[in-house]
Amino acid sequence: MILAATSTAVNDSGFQPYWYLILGALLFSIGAVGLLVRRNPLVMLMCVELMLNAVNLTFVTFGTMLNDIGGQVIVFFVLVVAAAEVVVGLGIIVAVMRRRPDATADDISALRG
Amino acid sequence: MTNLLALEEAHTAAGFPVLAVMVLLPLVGAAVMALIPRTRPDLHRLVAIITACSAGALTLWVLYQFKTNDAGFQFVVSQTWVSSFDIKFYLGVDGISLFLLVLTGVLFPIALFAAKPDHDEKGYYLWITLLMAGCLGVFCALDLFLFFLFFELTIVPLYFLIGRWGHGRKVYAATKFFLFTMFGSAFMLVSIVTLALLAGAGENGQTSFDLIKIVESGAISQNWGRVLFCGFAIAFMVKTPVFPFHTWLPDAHTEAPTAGSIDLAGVLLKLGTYGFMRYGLYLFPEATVWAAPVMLTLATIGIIYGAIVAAMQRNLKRLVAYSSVSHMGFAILGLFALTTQGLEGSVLVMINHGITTGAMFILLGFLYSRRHTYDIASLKGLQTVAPVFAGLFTIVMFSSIGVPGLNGFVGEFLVLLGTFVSHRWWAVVAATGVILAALYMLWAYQRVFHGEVDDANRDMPDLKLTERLVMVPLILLIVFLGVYPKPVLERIQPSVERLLVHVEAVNRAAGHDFHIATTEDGEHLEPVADEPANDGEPKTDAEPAADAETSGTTQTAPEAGQ
Amino acid sequence: MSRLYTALLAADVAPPRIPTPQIAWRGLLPIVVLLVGGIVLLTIASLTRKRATTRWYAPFTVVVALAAAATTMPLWARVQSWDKLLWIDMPASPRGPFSTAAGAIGIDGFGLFVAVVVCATVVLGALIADDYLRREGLNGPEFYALLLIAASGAVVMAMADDFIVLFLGLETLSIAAYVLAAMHLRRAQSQESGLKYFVLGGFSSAFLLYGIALIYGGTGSTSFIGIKNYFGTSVTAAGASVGGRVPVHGGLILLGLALLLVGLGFKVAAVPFHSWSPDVYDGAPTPSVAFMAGAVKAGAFAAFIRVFVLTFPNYVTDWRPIVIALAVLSMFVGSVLAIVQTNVKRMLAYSSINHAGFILVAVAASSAQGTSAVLFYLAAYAFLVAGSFGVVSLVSGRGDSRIGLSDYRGLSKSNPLLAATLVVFLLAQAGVPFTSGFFAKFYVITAIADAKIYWLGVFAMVTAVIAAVLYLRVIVAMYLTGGAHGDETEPATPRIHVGIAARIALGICVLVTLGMGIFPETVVSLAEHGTPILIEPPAPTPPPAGTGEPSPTTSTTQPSSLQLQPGS
Amino acid sequence: MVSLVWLIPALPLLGFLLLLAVGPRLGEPIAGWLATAMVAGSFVVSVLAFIGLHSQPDHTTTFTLFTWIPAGRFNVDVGFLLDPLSSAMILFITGVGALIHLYSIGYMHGDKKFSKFFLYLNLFVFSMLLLVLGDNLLLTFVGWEGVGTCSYLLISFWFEKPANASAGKKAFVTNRVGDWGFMVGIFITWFTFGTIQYTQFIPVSPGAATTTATIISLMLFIGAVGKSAQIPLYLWLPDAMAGPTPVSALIHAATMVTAGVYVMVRINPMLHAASPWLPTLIAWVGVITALFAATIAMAQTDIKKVLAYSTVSQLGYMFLAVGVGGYWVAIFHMITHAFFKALLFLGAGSVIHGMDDEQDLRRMGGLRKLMPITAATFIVGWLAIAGVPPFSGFWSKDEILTYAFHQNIALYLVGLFTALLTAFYMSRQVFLVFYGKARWNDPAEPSTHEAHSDAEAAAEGAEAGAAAVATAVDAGEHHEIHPHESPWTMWVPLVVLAVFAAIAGFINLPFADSTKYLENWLEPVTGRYGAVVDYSNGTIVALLTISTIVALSGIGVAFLVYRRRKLPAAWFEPPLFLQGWHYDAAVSAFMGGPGRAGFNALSWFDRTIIDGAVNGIGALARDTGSIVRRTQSGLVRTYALAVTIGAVLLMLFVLTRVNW
Repeated sequence: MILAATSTAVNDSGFQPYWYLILGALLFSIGAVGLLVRRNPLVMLMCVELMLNAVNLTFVTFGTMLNDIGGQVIVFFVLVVAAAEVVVGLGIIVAVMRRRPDATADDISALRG
Repeated sequence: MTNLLALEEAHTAAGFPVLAVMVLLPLVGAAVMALIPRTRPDLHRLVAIITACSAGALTLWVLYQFKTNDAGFQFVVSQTWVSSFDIKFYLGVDGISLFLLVLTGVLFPIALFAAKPDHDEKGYYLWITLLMAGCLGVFCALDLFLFFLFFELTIVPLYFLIGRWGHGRKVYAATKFFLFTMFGSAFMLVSIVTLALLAGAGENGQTSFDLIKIVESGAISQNWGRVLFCGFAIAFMVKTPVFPFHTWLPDAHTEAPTAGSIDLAGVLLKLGTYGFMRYGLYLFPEATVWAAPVMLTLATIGIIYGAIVAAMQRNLKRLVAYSSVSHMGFAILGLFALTTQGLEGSVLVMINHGITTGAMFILLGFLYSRRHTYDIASLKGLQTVAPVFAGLFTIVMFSSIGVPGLNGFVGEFLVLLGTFVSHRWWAVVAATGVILAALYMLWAYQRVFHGEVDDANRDMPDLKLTERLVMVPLILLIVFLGVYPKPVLERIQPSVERLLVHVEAVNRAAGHDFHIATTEDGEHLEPVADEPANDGEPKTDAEPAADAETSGTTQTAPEAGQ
Repeated sequence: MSRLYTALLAADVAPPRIPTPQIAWRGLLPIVVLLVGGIVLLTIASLTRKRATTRWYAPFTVVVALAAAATTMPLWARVQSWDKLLWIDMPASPRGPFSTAAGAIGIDGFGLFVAVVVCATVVLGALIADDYLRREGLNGPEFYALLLIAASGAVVMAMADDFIVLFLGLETLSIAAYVLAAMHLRRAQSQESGLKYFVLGGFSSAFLLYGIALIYGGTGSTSFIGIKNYFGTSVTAAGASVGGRVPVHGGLILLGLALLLVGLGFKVAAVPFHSWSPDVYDGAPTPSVAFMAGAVKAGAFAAFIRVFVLTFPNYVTDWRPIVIALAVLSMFVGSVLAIVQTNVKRMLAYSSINHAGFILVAVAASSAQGTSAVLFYLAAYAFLVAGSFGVVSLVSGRGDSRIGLSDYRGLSKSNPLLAATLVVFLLAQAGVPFTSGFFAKFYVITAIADAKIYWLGVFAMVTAVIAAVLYLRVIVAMYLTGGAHGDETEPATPRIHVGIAARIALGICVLVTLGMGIFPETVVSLAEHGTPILIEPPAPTPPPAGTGEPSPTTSTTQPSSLQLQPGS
Repeated sequence: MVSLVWLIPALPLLGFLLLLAVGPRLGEPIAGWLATAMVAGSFVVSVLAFIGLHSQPDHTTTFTLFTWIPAGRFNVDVGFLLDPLSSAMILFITGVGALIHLYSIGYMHGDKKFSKFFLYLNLFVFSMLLLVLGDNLLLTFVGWEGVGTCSYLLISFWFEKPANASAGKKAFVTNRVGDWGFMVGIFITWFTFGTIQYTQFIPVSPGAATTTATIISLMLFIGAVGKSAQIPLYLWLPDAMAGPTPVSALIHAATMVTAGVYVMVRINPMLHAASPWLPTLIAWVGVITALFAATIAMAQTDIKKVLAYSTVSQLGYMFLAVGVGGYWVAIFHMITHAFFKALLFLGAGSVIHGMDDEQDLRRMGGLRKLMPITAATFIVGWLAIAGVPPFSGFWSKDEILTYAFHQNIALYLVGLFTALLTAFYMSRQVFLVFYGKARWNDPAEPSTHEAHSDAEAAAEGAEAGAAAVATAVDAGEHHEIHPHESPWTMWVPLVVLAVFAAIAGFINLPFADSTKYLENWLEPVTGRYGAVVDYSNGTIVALLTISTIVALSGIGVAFLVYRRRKLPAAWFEPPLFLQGWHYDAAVSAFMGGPGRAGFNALSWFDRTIIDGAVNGIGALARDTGSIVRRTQSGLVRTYALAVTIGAVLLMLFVLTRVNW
């Protein structure tokens, strides 16, 4: 149904925009599931990044569909934030790993209850 | 603090704001004590006694200045506190609260004289003074928010008093007390807020907590009234305590230190019944009538149940605690009888129970300080070794049993009388409580004081002079109120009458054919059809009998039948 | 190469002007002061030798925070359009709330109130941290700098009028908070908590962001005002009724709202998004907790109000059930789990979940009343929690080792004053009269009763009773056991030295707690004036492609195309 | 003179207060004399008031002191009603009371609580006078409870003995059962008439609806049954003998126990208005009690127990009189009974005193010579109660029988038979105590003691019996007993009472209206609704002879059994009688068994169910906590899962809200 409406807004070459939306949703879900299933903190961090970028894709797509530059501007902010997160995240992970080199996310459960 | 004191200055122009001073004095005292180092117990005791006594003196002054035939609120102090909620520092006294104030003012100093803490004097006296402030506040607050504040305020000091200076499972008892009462208050808070919103015609939270304003606004619909009444009732039933909600009381009493027990039994239990009278009857007359049968039934159960369970107790304090359940049952009974006699009796029962049980606990305190036990089994033949103690105990006991000539009787009799007028069967059943009262009290007395004294109790000293002096005022009150309750009753009456008129009017307005029961309903219990031939005796009340038969039944039906 | 040159030449000939929105810097002062303060602190500290400056970090932080708070005063005066602030006359115009940065940041009473609360948490956090860091040998300015930066983030959240700004503020706050949690290098728990907080935080903010994206897709704008305009509702205070046009009932917007709730719910630690908070509160350095509990909640709830109550009032029927559900769960789980804890920090963590539930109740009221209630509660809670954790950090001793309930046995004997202080905070949290906690709860109940959701009020109070058990347990440990008389053992706690900074902090907390309880009037009126408002940005120079706010054409035509049509 | 009426109760009260203040300091015997003087004083005043009353219209006057309980329409004064009935009663109350006070000075000699005894005694007299003089039901009730309280205090005066303590408690509680009825009676009265003042509601009470009148009367009757020890509530009276003998004489023979009769007579118009089954019930309760108690008295071995049961029996006669409408007769018998029963008790007391606290009939005998005055006076009392003309008992009892005969022949026959038994058991007592060989140094046989020791309602039964045995035993074994005559303070009252017991009958001789002084005097109170018996003198004489014969034959049989040993005593004292038809035992068994079990069950319910529920809720919360706690596993991924699930649920929820 989006197709019907948006076909005018977007040129016919290439995919229909909602494919990008769906792709974004998929990537987001993959990231989320990845975080749930993987134990390695680093990989989990990457999953978070994946989710953020999925959102970026969504933003861009919407921006295009709405023919509004804002959508793309947001992406830059998000990238910066993501970068900052990575920095801090890596810092923390390194700190943890230095204490226990072979620690998985599940091993780090001293705090519970 | 300073600010609130300034508040009084504002009022000194319009007469001395005695109530405000009375309520705030203990707070000041507490503040002073907080500043005194804990290494000076003597000072703390001094300050506490001075504070309590002067507050007590103020209550007596109020009693002295009180206008006897004035049904309204007197000594009114009103000062805006939180304007955005229309919360006011609003105090006043009427016949109903007057004597409860005096009771508070009398019992607290006595409690202070009667018992000393064995450790941590600072905290002890601090909390007691705060407790006094709370009680005084509750009895003269005319602003629902203020009332709730004080009502809640009483919980904390008692929690600490029981928890720190009690014995046995004190922590359990204290926690139980705290949570139980707080649970009740939870419902009351919501009810109060809702009420305030309804009264303030709820436009984006415009509220009014002014008791009188709320009543006069008449903003409470029938259904709301009933719902909110239940909200209040839960809190008060827990506090009183009414039958199913009573189990915190025995524990609290048993483990509490003497002063705690005195104040708890003497004053705090009245918060519940007083609340019912001021915030149940006055705010929700319709709901009160609607709920009366249930409350009466619970009260009656409480009277008998409490007495029976009391008889089976092995610990003197527990026994007295359960007897309190029984006695407060009378207070509730008279309250929901909704008759002049019932209400006046109810107030009287509150006062008497305060005095009597207070005295009882003081004596038990003396006993504990000598024998370090409340266990009935380990006490025997005390009357031989401590005749004075036994004698005082006997008097208090008879007052508690309700022997005429002592204070206990007048209240209970009026309650039963008033109840009989409106709900006769409840009264008839409740009256059996007097039998049981004699049973458990005398049995305990026999086990503790009678019989040959055994070695464990042989060298128990009799009361010291100071201890006797502490008892004197209470004994005098017990006798005086039993022989000449008139001064009390005639001050209570106008307020009670006004309250009942209010109840009747509201219920009429709500379209119930409700009326305050009087002897007129009883003039002809029966159709006079089967009038016996009575030797030309002038049939004084035969004529109106015929119609009175029908009206009588219809009139009594709604209450008795509900 | 030559191209560029010609381009430059061309520019030289006719320089094309890149339109930029005016920035009312005065309005941003609180944020700027905090940020700059943090950066300056870092710079100075890294340039000078440690020994010399260590003891000035805390005072400096306090000063900065106070300065930031001070800068809000003229703003407040302007927002409330006072004629004079203290003795200074206010300019006749401009007056009233205003927005800046093209409507991305709104300066209104609400934002300012929260800003002050946040500054207060910074002050308290810094004061409490002073002793703590020295004790733990964590010299260095990082902690304080992070405090300030995080605070700036919180303030940004409170003032944000645009989802992107909101997101940025939230991340600034969170990222700083992650580090604060992991601050303690030598404690494994600290790092564990940091890691957990970080992973889950990132996870949840991804949800949040996705929500933003969907809403952007649904409404074609990320700025609140734009969204409002899009709904065509009259831009007024919270709870404004839906205007002439029927709101777009797009699934995208609803999904977006749901995801926003996930993100914000995580920040306020609402069940079921709460699981991080006990572990983090437990593991993180206590001063950090003292700060986080106050500031993060403040920022997050500010966002809650701004987004849901202010921007999406016409979806209230959709989000209110969710908020209520979260509130109920939080209050219940928080109270019930709290009473089975034996670790004081965890206890307080769960109790904070319970409190979050309470504040959510006020949010659910979705009214001016509710908003004021939230503000009052946040203010009261900031001091309560700071005070509580302040005492905890003093008791817990080196390495945060003594945080078990048994470690508090007989505290009343060894440190009577400290114990008494903690009692005040605990009773206040339990909602005992004449404390801020009671009035806060009362305020919330009023709000929810005003919204006619009475059962929620009753439920809230009942959970409060359950939660009271936990406060009592601590009191019991301090007073009713340990060294009382003869029968108990000696107090478990040694005599504790309380530094001047901590004294000040606790003193402030006690005073405020009691003050707000006995004379709530002032704070209440402030809270009532702290109304959030969406302001039309000063008409921007229309750019070729509108920044942020969409052009009428797009906003009117496009979104309809994004609707999920019925019957598909 | 009538205006002095307030002095009558005031004097004993004054005595009470004085003794309360300085009693112990006064000590023996001053305290005793003070108390005696007070009661004697009020006797004098009573006489004056009595004389003054003749000048009053309708021989009635009221005197209000102050308003006691004003509550709305309920308004009770402390006021006195002096009319023929109350005046007659106060006369013998104060008179006999004064004598017993005097007697007590001697009897209580050497007791360490000497002054306290008179303290209680004065308080009792005060309460009793209040009961009689009170001008409204409530004030009567005050006295009613007051005398009950005093009797409690006096019965358990020697509280060291568990038996005494239990007896006191038993008396009080049993009375309370009756008091319940009395209270309810007051309620209904007020509810019906809007007043409880005798002068106001008594006159109009015949106009009340039958049912109302019946209920009121019934309730007050229940009260009377409790106070006057009728079936089924007579249990406490025999036990009450545990108190000092003067107490038994004053409270449990002469005055308090007659209060029930007084009240029933006081409200006789109400009885009249009640439906007829009620008076019949009262009559039958009375006569059956009389018979029942008499049979028990036949077999008692304790000198005081015999008198106690005879008291119950005589009270039964009085209720019979009330039941058959002979209200003034009830009062008549009450007065004569007061004299001779007080006399008998004091005589018994004197014996016990002389025998060093031995109370067992079988361990006495031949005392005639050792204590002549006591013996002589006791014999007078015996003849009086046995109904031998011309002693007082004969006249009053015969009047009752006459009224019974007039009402219902069956009642008459039972009453007559009871008279026979009365004569028998009293003679038995006299013969065993004063005649025959001295047996007081024989070894005791505790077994019988054991048997009739009164099992207490609650658990104390065993101890009580044991203690009784113990005392009996050491009384028997430790020292030789040397019976001796009592001091003058004790025998003077005996003599005075003996005189009255002999002649009191003459205040009402049935032969001519002119000689019916009492009946005429009481006419204003009892005349109107009382039954009218107008037999010819012939019939009266016939009845008199019959009862005389009965009395003499009873004495004769006893003579054969206990003096001539012609008939075996065992025939006449079967264990069934000795143990009071097992009624007491049965009640005790019930109270100790099912009753106690029920109480225990309730307290169990309180502990386990109600308090259990409270604690259960607490436990529930805690358990929920520790279960939910498991979700807090400490694993990041679990937490993330929680977040995800939450997110999914939220999204699903909102999707349901989309209008597709």
